[in-house]
Amino acid sequence: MAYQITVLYFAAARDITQRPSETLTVDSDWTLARLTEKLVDMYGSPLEKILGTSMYAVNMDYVSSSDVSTTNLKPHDEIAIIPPVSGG
Amino acid sequence: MAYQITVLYFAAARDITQRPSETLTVDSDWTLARLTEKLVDMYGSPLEKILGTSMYAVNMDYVSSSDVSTTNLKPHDEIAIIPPVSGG
Amino acid sequence: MSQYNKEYLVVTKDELPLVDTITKLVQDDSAGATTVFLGTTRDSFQGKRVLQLDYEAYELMSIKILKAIIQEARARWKIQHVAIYHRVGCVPVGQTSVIAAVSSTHRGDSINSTAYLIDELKDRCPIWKKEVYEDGSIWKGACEGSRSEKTQ
Amino acid sequence: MSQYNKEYLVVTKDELPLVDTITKLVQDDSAGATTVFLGTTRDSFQGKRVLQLDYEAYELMSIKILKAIIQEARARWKIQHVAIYHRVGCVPVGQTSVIAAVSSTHRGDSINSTAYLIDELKDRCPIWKKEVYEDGSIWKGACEGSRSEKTQ
Repeated sequence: MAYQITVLYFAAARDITQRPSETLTVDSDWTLARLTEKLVDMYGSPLEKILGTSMYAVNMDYVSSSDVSTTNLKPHDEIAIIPPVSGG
Repeated sequence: MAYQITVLYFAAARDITQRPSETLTVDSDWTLARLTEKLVDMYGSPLEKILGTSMYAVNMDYVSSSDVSTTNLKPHDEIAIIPPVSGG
Repeated sequence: MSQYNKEYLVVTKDELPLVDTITKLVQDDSAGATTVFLGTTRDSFQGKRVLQLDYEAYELMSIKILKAIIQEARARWKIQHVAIYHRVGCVPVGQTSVIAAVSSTHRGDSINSTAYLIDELKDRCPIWKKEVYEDGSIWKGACEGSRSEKTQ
Repeated sequence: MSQYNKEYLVVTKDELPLVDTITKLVQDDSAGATTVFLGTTRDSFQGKRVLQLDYEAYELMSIKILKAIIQEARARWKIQHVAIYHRVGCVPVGQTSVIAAVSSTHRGDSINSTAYLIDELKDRCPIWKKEVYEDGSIWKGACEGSRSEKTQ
């Protein structure tokens, strides 16, 4: 089964994707790790480099890097790529 | 030799002396400890009680209690009685 | 002690309110202590002249995390009202990007919790600043991994 | 970094300036962090209803001690400008008796030094507050040694 998720891009990630967000169609067995492969296919090594220092947030909760390969995507998930933060 | 000093009263001490300051004539061999005796003569046990929890400041420097009996009064000294402070 | 604790959490593109306005939001007749922290855009970083900062935020997640951070602070200190304002977009040199204010009965609680809030905000809120120099710009971040020269 | 550090030390019978005014005194384009602490008159103390505080100061000695405290803070933290305002006379509930503000390049310095300044001010400055209740008043102090009932 395939369904849609939304991916959000911020800061350096957005500079590469040139868009703030997009909708992707994924298969029901996809994990965040599989999503990473897809995003690298789409945007190449510049985004791969960013992803290497970023975290994912799923529906506004951080996902620890050890859970990336076991976190399955669910319909309508909002997946954000969070480069190293620098607010304040 | 006798000369004059000024004594300043604040807060609870001033409530007892009913004045903010006064000039006293003292002898050249007086120490702060001798001044304490004089002040207790003048204002009695209410001031003695205050002095028991106060510090002296001589020309705007605190005098530690261990130095009270060895600190001599000099002409025109400004001696302040400093009850426990509570600013802020 | 008031019967309820107020929290004001704002992420805005506008210039931030006056410090007096934010101070009044958190003050309370039962609170003797108020601490306010302001972060402003500095004119230099490691010797380079900064023209402005451009802030970007994942706003809803930032608010969610700020609420969690405040809950953590309430568990550690006895605090009353809290206000945190963060500006996004362009913040010129000398202008304020963040204000955090906390009231409490005793001073240590408001000072220590303000330090905690700003530390955790900087560590955990999905907010990014881009430093704009005369000769380019750079997204700041823990790793400084993402440099983009000459974005204008 | 500015070439000089400014210090504003004021003991006044007047209502204190706006927080924005004091914040601007210490802010500097080279300072990214400003911390402001405000002490305000609480409406109660240990369950008793407070009407107002009456402050008295040995003003010149207070200024002298504040200068010394600021020197100590400068030896411990890298701070820029400092403002400390203390009001004397009657301070009604909800009004501010003391404001301390410090700017610095990095946030820890301004937060920690502000805490130090206010702690040391309270410990060492010859300033006294009398709490005025409905049924009397009391000079506060470390020992609470001097109680005077019904001063009005």
